[in-house]
Amino acid sequence: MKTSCANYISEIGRDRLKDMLYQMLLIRRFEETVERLFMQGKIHGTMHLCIGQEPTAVGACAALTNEDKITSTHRGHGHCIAKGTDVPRMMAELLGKKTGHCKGKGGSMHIADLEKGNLGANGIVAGGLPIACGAALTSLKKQAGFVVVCFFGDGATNEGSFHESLNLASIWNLPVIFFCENNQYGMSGNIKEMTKIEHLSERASSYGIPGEIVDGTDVLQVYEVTAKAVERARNGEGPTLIEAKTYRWKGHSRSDARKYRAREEEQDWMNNKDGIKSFREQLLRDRAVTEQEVIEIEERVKQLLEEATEFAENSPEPSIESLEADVYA
Amino acid sequence: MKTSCANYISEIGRDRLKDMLYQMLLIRRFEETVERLFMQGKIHGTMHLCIGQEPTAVGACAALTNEDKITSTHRGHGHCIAKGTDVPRMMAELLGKKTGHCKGKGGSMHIADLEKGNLGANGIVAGGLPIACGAALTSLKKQAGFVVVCFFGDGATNEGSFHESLNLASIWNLPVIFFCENNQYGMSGNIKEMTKIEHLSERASSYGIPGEIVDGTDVLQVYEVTAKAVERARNGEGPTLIEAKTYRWKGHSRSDARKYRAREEEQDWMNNKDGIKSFREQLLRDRAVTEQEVIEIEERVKQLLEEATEFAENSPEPSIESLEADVYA
Amino acid sequence: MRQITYAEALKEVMSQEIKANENVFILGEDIGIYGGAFGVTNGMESELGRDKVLSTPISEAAISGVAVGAALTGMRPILELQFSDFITIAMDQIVNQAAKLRYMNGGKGSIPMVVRTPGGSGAGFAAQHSQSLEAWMTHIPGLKVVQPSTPYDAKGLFKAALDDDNPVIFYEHKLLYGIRGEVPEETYSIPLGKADIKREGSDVTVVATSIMVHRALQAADQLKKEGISVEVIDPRTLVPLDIDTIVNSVKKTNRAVVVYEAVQRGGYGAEIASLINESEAFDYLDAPVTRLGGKAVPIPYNPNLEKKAVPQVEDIVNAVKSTLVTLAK
Amino acid sequence: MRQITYAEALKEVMSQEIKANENVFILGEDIGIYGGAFGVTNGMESELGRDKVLSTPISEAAISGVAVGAALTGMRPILELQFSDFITIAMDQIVNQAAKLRYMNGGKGSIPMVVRTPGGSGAGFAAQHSQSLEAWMTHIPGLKVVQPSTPYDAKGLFKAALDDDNPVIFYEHKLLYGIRGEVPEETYSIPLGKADIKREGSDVTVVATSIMVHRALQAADQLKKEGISVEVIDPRTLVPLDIDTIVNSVKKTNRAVVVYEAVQRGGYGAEIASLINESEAFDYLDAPVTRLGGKAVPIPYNPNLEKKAVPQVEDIVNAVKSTLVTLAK
Ligand SMILES: Cc1ncc(C[n+]2csc(CCOP(=O)(O)OP(=O)(O)O)c2C)c(N)n1
Ligand SMILES: Cc1ncc(C[n+]2csc(CCOP(=O)(O)OP(=O)(O)O)c2C)c(N)n1
Ligand SMILES: [Mg+2]
Ligand SMILES: [Mg+2]
Repeated sequence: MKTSCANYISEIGRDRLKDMLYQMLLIRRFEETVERLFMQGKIHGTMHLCIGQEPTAVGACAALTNEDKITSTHRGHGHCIAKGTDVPRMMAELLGKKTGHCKGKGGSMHIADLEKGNLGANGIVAGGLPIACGAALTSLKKQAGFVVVCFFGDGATNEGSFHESLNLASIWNLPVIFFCENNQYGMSGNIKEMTKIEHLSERASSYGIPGEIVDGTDVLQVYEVTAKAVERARNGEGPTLIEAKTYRWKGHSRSDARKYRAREEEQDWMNNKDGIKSFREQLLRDRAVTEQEVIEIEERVKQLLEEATEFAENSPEPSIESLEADVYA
Repeated sequence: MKTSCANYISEIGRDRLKDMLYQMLLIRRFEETVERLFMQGKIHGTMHLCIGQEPTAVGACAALTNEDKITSTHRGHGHCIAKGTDVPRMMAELLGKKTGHCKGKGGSMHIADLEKGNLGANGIVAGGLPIACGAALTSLKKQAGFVVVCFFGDGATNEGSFHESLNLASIWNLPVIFFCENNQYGMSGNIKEMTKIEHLSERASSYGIPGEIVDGTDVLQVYEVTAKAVERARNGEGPTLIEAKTYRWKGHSRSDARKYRAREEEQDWMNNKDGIKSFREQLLRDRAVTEQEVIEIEERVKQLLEEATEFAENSPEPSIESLEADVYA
Repeated sequence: MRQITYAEALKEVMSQEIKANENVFILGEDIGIYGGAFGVTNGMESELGRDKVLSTPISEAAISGVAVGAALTGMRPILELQFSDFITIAMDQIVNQAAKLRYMNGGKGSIPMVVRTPGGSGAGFAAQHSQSLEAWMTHIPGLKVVQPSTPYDAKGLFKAALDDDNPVIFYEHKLLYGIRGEVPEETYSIPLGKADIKREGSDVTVVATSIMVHRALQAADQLKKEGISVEVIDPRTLVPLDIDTIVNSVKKTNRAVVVYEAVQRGGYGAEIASLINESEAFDYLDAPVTRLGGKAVPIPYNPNLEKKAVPQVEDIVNAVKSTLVTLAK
Repeated sequence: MRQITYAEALKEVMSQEIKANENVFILGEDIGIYGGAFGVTNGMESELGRDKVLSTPISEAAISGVAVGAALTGMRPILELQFSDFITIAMDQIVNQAAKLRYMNGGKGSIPMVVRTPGGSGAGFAAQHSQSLEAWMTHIPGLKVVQPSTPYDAKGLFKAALDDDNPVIFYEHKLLYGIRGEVPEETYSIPLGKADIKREGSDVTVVATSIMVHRALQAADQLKKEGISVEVIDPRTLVPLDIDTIVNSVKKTNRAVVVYEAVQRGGYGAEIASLINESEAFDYLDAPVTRLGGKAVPIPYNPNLEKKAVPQVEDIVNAVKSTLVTLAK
């Protein structure tokens, strides 16, 4: 059973609930657009779509203020959008344009938006964990009060950086939330074969910190658990490890035949565990939104993505001179 | 209370018990000799003495056959001796001589003796853990039946390699025993400040493997727990993490003023938790050895070390030509 | 003769060797049913079994150390590191352990392992997935470094690398996996340390590595139309380096251009250029040896910028022309 | 002026900067009450507090990433890596993250951090604690690389490094910590990218780095007695490199010897030699530029072998003489 949103209507308000739906839809349609542009040859390189994982990005970031920070992953479009990054400039970045968030130099795996507190996606699995700890240390040192949500996948939990970072965060009581999006697979490795434990959150005990499990398809549950961890962090009680059970509907990247998993499993998640569908139904059932509002939301999303695509496609390429700018050694 | 050795007399025999005493004494006197030679300027570089930790080396290696393997650490003289490495050639190595186990090229931090199953000390904290896993993999692949005991310190448990290795060993069911000599400190860092958990063995749960705690000053307890882990490993039941609580009596290395710990703490360990003293007393009490035999053991140790020192001091330096030998690229 | 791709040549020789020698196996991330990030191991798991094709967790430090430990105890592992950029996580095991153990042991034991890893830019993967870091490896005594440019060379050099009793770092190139060429079905060995003159010429020597061999050959075609005769030498292995073949060529042509994709600053091209200058060819030089390497920038995402970051055919053409107009001393 | 040691100069400038700028702090292993492996931070913890002097667990990957994350969010961290060999464990964060983030972000944000780490042989620490790996860092766009040779330079270059908004790798040398020299009490800055002519001369230019500066000066003393006048240039920073000062000197002397402790093969000396050869100095050369670097061996333990592995005073004397007898073209 999904968390009921009835309580939330009073607690966080209708508008924010609607906004969560809007953001999840925006992420999904963004990814669909990206996939299409990729197929059309307008985006090159690679891409890692987060369709199916919208609730983790949106639920976790809903618990944050603009001053709070995140570190993201190679599968980071959802995190970006949920943290408020400007979508047309994201799209421009994916098209490698000068108007992109990174002037076309970063691309999908390296979108960052420091003003919005997005310290960056990362092409290195588990590369963001130590960086998140460093940002959290800044928060303590400057008594800045911000917390850091550090996203990573299930596969990342077997990297040494995961271990070192959680230990360090624990002894220094860093205001960081380690948010594991357990979508069950690395590139192809089933996490059940890559570790011998039932839940990755159990690893929290190695560091004397709390570990939580949430249904990653339930945006309100994600929000609630993250909000609690954020509170702990802000109160100086240190880090939390959150494991959200989720699924990526698409392949790992463009070139993935998905031979390592069954189509039935995919169908089950897509048909029965679609976090957007269920949230929309809840909102309607609990009268948090009307059918009409849902249609309007869909429309807003569609328009924004049309704008974004147009902006991106019409934006100029970076100048060749820019190649050697922005590097100082 | 120490494990009584009464049972052991029948189980493993008087001779082996005596041999354990002999080996522990040999290690201690070896280290004392090394320290003296160092002060005399006959050994250069650095050295990490394991005085106080003799029972872990001897107890663990007593559970192994000659075919079994170990990986060791920068504090590895005890492991070497316990695994049967020729002592005069060890001493020669510390003096950088041609007759040393590594022809004078390795030194204290790099003694290895492949014939005896000692895959090598390691100057890199936690550097030996992945290597131990690799050796254990060989055992499986060749169905060779040997197990690997991988020694490391408390400080090493915060390295990423620790995490990655334990995870890998667990999912592959590798016949490896991760043996943590928790002597409470890294170079200076108190492990209580460097982790937030009470016992390092708790980390086993992150990998779904058993974790054991033993009194590292009780050689029989170390033997017993290691033997059980060895049996599991040989039976294909995979790795075990053993944490032995122990103490290094000396500083980290030659240049350590030990400002990070109290003299009372040191005195307590030296006076009340000397694993050699207590084992000798037990053996005498349980009539496993006679006073006379103890004196003979002391004498044998003394003689061997005199021989070893003489051998080492009189051995030739490696030739300058040997500088570029033994490297193939 | 039949033509196959560079990737197929690699798969073929690996499969042949795994079948021929029970000590050979391959480990790496996603090399099983997924077939590896670039499809090189496609089908190997189902043909050879999971015993020979080990898919690992995302744990570069541990898996590289597993290769070291397995090699030290009698296996001949092949390690696939998914992108050569990830060697940053495996450096301790490769540099401090694999490269040095045999020397530190005074020559005892051997470490027969091959690390296969794709380098290079041009696929739109941006800064963390496009580096050419082979120069790092050439700087480490004990490591052999191979960079095949053709399917034929890939197969033959791989066999030699695997037969070597020392660690070999085998740099493949993402953009070369798909190129086709004649490759015998049976195994054959191309000795490490033998350069190949890919094209004979008389006016200038171009020493090029990996994908730059192909660009140099294209440049030579263009230059031929302008009456300039270019000799293209592919060292094939950087360590050991066949400097004699290069020096002899330069003595004939009196001019040399060294072309490499890696960042020019501190790259191996500087070593090659220095060796030419230090050799008897110095007196034959009619112009300074020219280096043409990558720009000192992280590889950018935008495809135009990405191209400009590393030498292209026209850059080679221009470099050759510039060296020809330099006045003789 | 007062004389202090290289280590004292570093401690002084760090303490001054920490007091002057609330964003500056230092982190590293055993840098607290222990004072660091080489005593550089001796007394800093008690003077400045644990808030400014953070002793970390043995977790090189995490602590380097903490520096990156802290720098990215407004701090100016100093990271002490205990031995430069351990950079092998920190490479992802230094190379893939610190060096590239700013560029990947399209220029936004900055990473003002200094990694201080001791390199070099001569202390008897053997193969895993004696490497000189600065060449690796010079090859990475985005990293500045500093190698001070005197107490005066150490203090002034450190200040410049810390004031820089980009990551700087600051290579100290174990054998230099104890050397004394005149150092002003107040802080001062020596700009990165300015070589220092440590001794003027007219017959040959010796470019030497780190401890080799001192050996070159001794060699110059000896050679003077034989009537040979040597100019000794200390680049002080490898990136940026003051090639102009070197080229001007070579134009005057017509001969150059580049001396460095790192393994000659693939070392930065090849870069310096290549830059000289590619410059207008080429036409002034009366002999090929000579490189004199370390042998292609891991650093052995035996002190005689250890000395032979890297250039000593007499090797420099011989190299200078050889270059002088080479016939002019
Ligand atoms: C250090 C490193 N190793 C391997 C890779 C290649 N790689 C990219 S994503 C990925 C799978 C990551 O799995 P997970 O952490 O679960 O994230 P997900 O893709 O499922 O979101 C791998 C192996 C990488 N980018 N970095
Ligand atoms: C990767 C690495 N980091 C740091 C060091 C420096 N160092 C050598 S021993 C040591 C302490 C190790 O502590 P522990 O693992 O508890 O072993 P102990 O010395 O107590 O036996 C440190 C920090 C090292 N050798 N390797
Ligand atoms: Mg995953
Ligand atoms: Mg310890």
